[in-house]
Amino acid sequence: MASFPNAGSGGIVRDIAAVIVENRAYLSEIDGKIGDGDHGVNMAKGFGRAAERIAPDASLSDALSTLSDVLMSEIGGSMGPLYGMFFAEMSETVAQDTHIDGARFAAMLRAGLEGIEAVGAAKVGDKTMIDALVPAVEAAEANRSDITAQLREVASAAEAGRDSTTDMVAKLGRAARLGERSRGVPDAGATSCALILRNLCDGAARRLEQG
Amino acid sequence: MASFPNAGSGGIVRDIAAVIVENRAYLSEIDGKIGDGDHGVNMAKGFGRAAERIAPDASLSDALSTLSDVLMSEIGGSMGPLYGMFFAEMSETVAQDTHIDGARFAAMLRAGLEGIEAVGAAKVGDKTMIDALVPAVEAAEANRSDITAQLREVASAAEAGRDSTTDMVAKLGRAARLGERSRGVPDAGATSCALILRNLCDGAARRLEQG
Amino acid sequence: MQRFLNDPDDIVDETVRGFVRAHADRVRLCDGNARVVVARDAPVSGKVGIVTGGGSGHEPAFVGYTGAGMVDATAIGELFSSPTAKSFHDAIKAADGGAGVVVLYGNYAGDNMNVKMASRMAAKDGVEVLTVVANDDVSSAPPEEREKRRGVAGEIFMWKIGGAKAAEGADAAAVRDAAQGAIDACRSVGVGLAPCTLPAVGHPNFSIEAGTMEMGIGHHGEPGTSVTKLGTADEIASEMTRIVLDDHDLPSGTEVAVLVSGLGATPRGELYVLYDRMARDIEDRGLKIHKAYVGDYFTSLEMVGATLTVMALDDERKRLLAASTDCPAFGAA
Amino acid sequence: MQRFLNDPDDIVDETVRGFVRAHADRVRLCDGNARVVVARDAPVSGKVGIVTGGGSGHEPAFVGYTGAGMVDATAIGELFSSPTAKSFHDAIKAADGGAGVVVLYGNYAGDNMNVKMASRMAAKDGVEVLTVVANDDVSSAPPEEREKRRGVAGEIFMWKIGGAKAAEGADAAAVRDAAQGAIDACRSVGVGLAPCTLPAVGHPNFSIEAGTMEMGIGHHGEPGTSVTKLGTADEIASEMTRIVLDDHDLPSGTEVAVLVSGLGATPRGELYVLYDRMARDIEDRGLKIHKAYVGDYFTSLEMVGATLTVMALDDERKRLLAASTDCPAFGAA
Ligand SMILES: Nc1ncnc2c1ncn2[C@@H]1O[C@H](COP(=O)(O)OP(=O)(O)O)[C@@H](O)[C@H]1O
Ligand SMILES: Nc1ncnc2c1ncn2[C@@H]1O[C@H](COP(=O)(O)OP(=O)(O)O)[C@@H](O)[C@H]1O
Ligand SMILES: [Mg+2]
Ligand SMILES: [Mg+2]
Ligand SMILES: [Mg+2]
Ligand SMILES: [Mg+2]
Repeated sequence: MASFPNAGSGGIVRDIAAVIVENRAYLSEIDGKIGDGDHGVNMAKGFGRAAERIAPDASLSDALSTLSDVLMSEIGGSMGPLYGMFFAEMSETVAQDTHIDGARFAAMLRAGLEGIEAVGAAKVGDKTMIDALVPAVEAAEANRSDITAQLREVASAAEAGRDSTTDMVAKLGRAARLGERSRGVPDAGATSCALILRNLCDGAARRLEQG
Repeated sequence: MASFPNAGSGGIVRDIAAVIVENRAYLSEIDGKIGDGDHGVNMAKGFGRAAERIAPDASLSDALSTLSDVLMSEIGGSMGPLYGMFFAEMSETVAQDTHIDGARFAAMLRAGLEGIEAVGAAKVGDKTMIDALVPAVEAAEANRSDITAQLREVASAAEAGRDSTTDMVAKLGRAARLGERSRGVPDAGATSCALILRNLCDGAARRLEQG
Repeated sequence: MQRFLNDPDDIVDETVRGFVRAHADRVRLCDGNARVVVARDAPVSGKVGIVTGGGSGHEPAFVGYTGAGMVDATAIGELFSSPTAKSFHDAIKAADGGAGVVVLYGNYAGDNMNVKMASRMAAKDGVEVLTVVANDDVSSAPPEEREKRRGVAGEIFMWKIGGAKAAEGADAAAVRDAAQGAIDACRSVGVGLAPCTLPAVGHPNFSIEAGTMEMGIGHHGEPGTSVTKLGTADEIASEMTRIVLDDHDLPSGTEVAVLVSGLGATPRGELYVLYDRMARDIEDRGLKIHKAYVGDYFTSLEMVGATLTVMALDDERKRLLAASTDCPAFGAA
Repeated sequence: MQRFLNDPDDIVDETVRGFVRAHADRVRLCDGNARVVVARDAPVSGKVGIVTGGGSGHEPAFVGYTGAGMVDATAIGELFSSPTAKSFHDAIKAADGGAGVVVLYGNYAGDNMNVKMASRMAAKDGVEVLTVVANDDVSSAPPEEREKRRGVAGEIFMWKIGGAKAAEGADAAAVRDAAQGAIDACRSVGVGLAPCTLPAVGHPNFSIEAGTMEMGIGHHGEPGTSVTKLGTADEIASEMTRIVLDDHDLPSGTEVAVLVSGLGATPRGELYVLYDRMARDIEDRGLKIHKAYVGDYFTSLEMVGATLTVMALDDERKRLLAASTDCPAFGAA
């Protein structure tokens, strides 16, 4: 069965960080429409700092752990605990794996989602990152046996989930008070989450080995 | 010799007040260019209030006294004491006169100027109301014997004095710090002073009686 | 942006550094965490520790309320963003005098999560942590969903009452109850006339059309309940008082403390113009103003606007409100 | 104009009314003059009375410094305009406890004239009046013309030192000398980044192009000494410190009190960013900061900008600075 190595795959996390930093202005802009306009700033600061601290040859699990530590101890806001827990649980799940196959990839994402659920209280439909993440986890679990298809499906499920937030009315966070006025803009957290998952999947796909 | 009556001439002061109130925005605007932009507001408040308190049949000296009282006790700023003393001294000078001829008119203006000099320290050329007032007083003294000519000369001397301030560099008050930048705008106080003297002279001229 | 700014990323660190430098007689930086400010004399052995924390950009809140008789340690976040769980945890450790710690904070998603995680970390250290979450902003949810309401300037009263109770030597549960009672007795409303700009973002984070105002606005520009034509100061003051008191529903004769805070760029004189009308309206509803605070107590960068907070008093709260305090934003200068 | 406003002509009266209503525990309105605010306990029999006064729009100055240990009676003018001679006179009467009155005010044409006239009126009543005129603003005239310099935030130190000296029971001449010594020991500078608007005028009373700043600006927008490209916070802070200390020329080792005030619309956090740099520069010049004050102490409506004041200390000034005070803007909340 195909898999990608844990060792040496920390570059995936650096690539994710680079994409988040590139999207700094855009993520803040959409947050600004219905939130307080700092999502890109918060994310870029955390991911940018983490990237500097990830060794060139780091494993995926170590890189995720570094990212989580920076988010939890230096970023704060909502993203610190939410993404902090997400990456911490993902890292712990695959820490002992030499290779990550479709089953381990699904387990990793499920653990990440549970990490978020342990601190946040969002449900699908609340117009949050959860709306990108839950369908992605479900796609991962539905495609355990074929990691190539899985990586493709996870990324597009996350993006479809992100798109679904555009028509939602926010029920949580700063945007919730807007009611109907929150419709028409994608959620900032769902957008960053889709970017993260897209780049996680693309990075993993480039590292696939037939086992 | 021609003169105008003191009794019943309080209307002159009400007319002056109306002109000041009409020029509220203009006086503030020119003060705003090199000062703090409140000259029209300050003046209109004081003169407007005084006008309401001047009896329809008030004498000139009583009306000037009312105006002075309002300025001194309700307006403050620089205008309160400067114009307050100006009108107080003018009022006292003619208080015992039944009629005001050219000699008394000149004496009244001279006393007003001295009132200002007792509190302020401006000299001709400092770019203040003094630049309108001093030539007006001199014109009054040079034309004591012909009040008709005197009233005409005083008003135009005041206006010429006002115009002379445009090219001056301010040496006193808020505009002084501007140095060269204060050139090119007439002084606000000189402008209000010329308006006051023009309307005082015109009002007196309309009331002239051959004695 | 006409602002005093170096690198926008450094604002918070520079603000905290300047703050601690200016008020070194009353506060110090936490060892090993430059985002936690600690009262000079904290931890006081045997005294319940008081902790708060929140995003930056609200100065003098939160950090300015650190000091004797008020908050022992304050965790500091980025502009408009919750402090980290680590900072809350470090603040709890710095405030702990062995009698437990009460964290008094505002109801925002990030703060809720970070305080929760910090409390778990502190529990592992064996420190008893109780929490009170402020939800005094009446415009942020209907009365039946009070748990969803944001915390705003009522937090100052919560810190004052909780801090004074702790200074009296009460135990953690009693301090928690006093602080909870204080915030339960508070209702607040905000109005926004012009937005503010996060320097890192570079443009206003929301917009208010000239000639209009946003009633019920949040401390970070969270949208209010209505956007209407800009009223006169008296109209706005009366509407704010009505919103607060309709929600509060206090019996006639109740004594209250009133706090009017500017949001950052409102001339101080105008706050008194608002207060003049509010005070008369409050008294017209049969309430008695025991003490009033008017100034920039809890701001939102350079937002133009104001908040009104009314806290109902009882004898205990009157005593605790009067207790001496010495923090940079409140008390001896 | 996004402002809290009723009739622009009523602002000052409403502000004073709200102020006295809010702080009735510490101040009251003068009988018969709604433009004079008097400390609750004034006149104190046998104590030298302290009077100040100035235009409105600088809140909390001047009125907020009325109270025990500071100013006994404050005369209030229109926005940015000197109080009337009558108000100064009424303030002198209200402050007079039989031991003479010292009027501590700022060097502006209107104030000079009105205080002079008021002193004459008071002399007729048989009240001994001494005066000290503040001229701490270094940008408003060269050192050799110090008598032309404006008074700015250094006035707060002058009131504090003079007020505390009077509270100790000193005679009028000694109070005058202490206040004169305090203002002689003060140097200030202001910087403006954006103008303010007098409501009755309706448009900004001067203009600063975006991306530029005006160094040496006055408290009413009086033009500064130079208009330059907007610097970083650190550059501005260093330049302000340089201007003040070059003029001050204090021997190394001198202890100083430092006051950084916002001009109205500057976020409070940014004042600490400025202070952080200023404090290091001040110390680099060999001076020792004994006490610092950072906040909105003396504003100019909603101007964006800040002022720096440095006062050299000696043992007496240190003692008087530390003396207890209870006025709304300074001291117990
Ligand atoms: N309870 C929650 N669970 C999951 N995601 C949440 C929750 N609350 C907020 N979010 C996400 O956080 C995003 C905003 O993040 P950000 O702007 O960085 O923080 P803040 O709201 O503190 O300014 C929202 O777009 C939403 O996706
Ligand atoms: N010492 C002085 N003597 C005479 N006129 C003066 C003096 N100082 C200022 N002025 C006049 O005052 C005018 C400004 O008045 P105003 O704007 O009402 O007061 P302020 O300067 O207090 O704002 C100036 O234009 C000038 O003519
Ligand atoms: Mg946000
Ligand atoms: Mg003026
Ligand atoms: Mg935020
Ligand atoms: Mg003026």
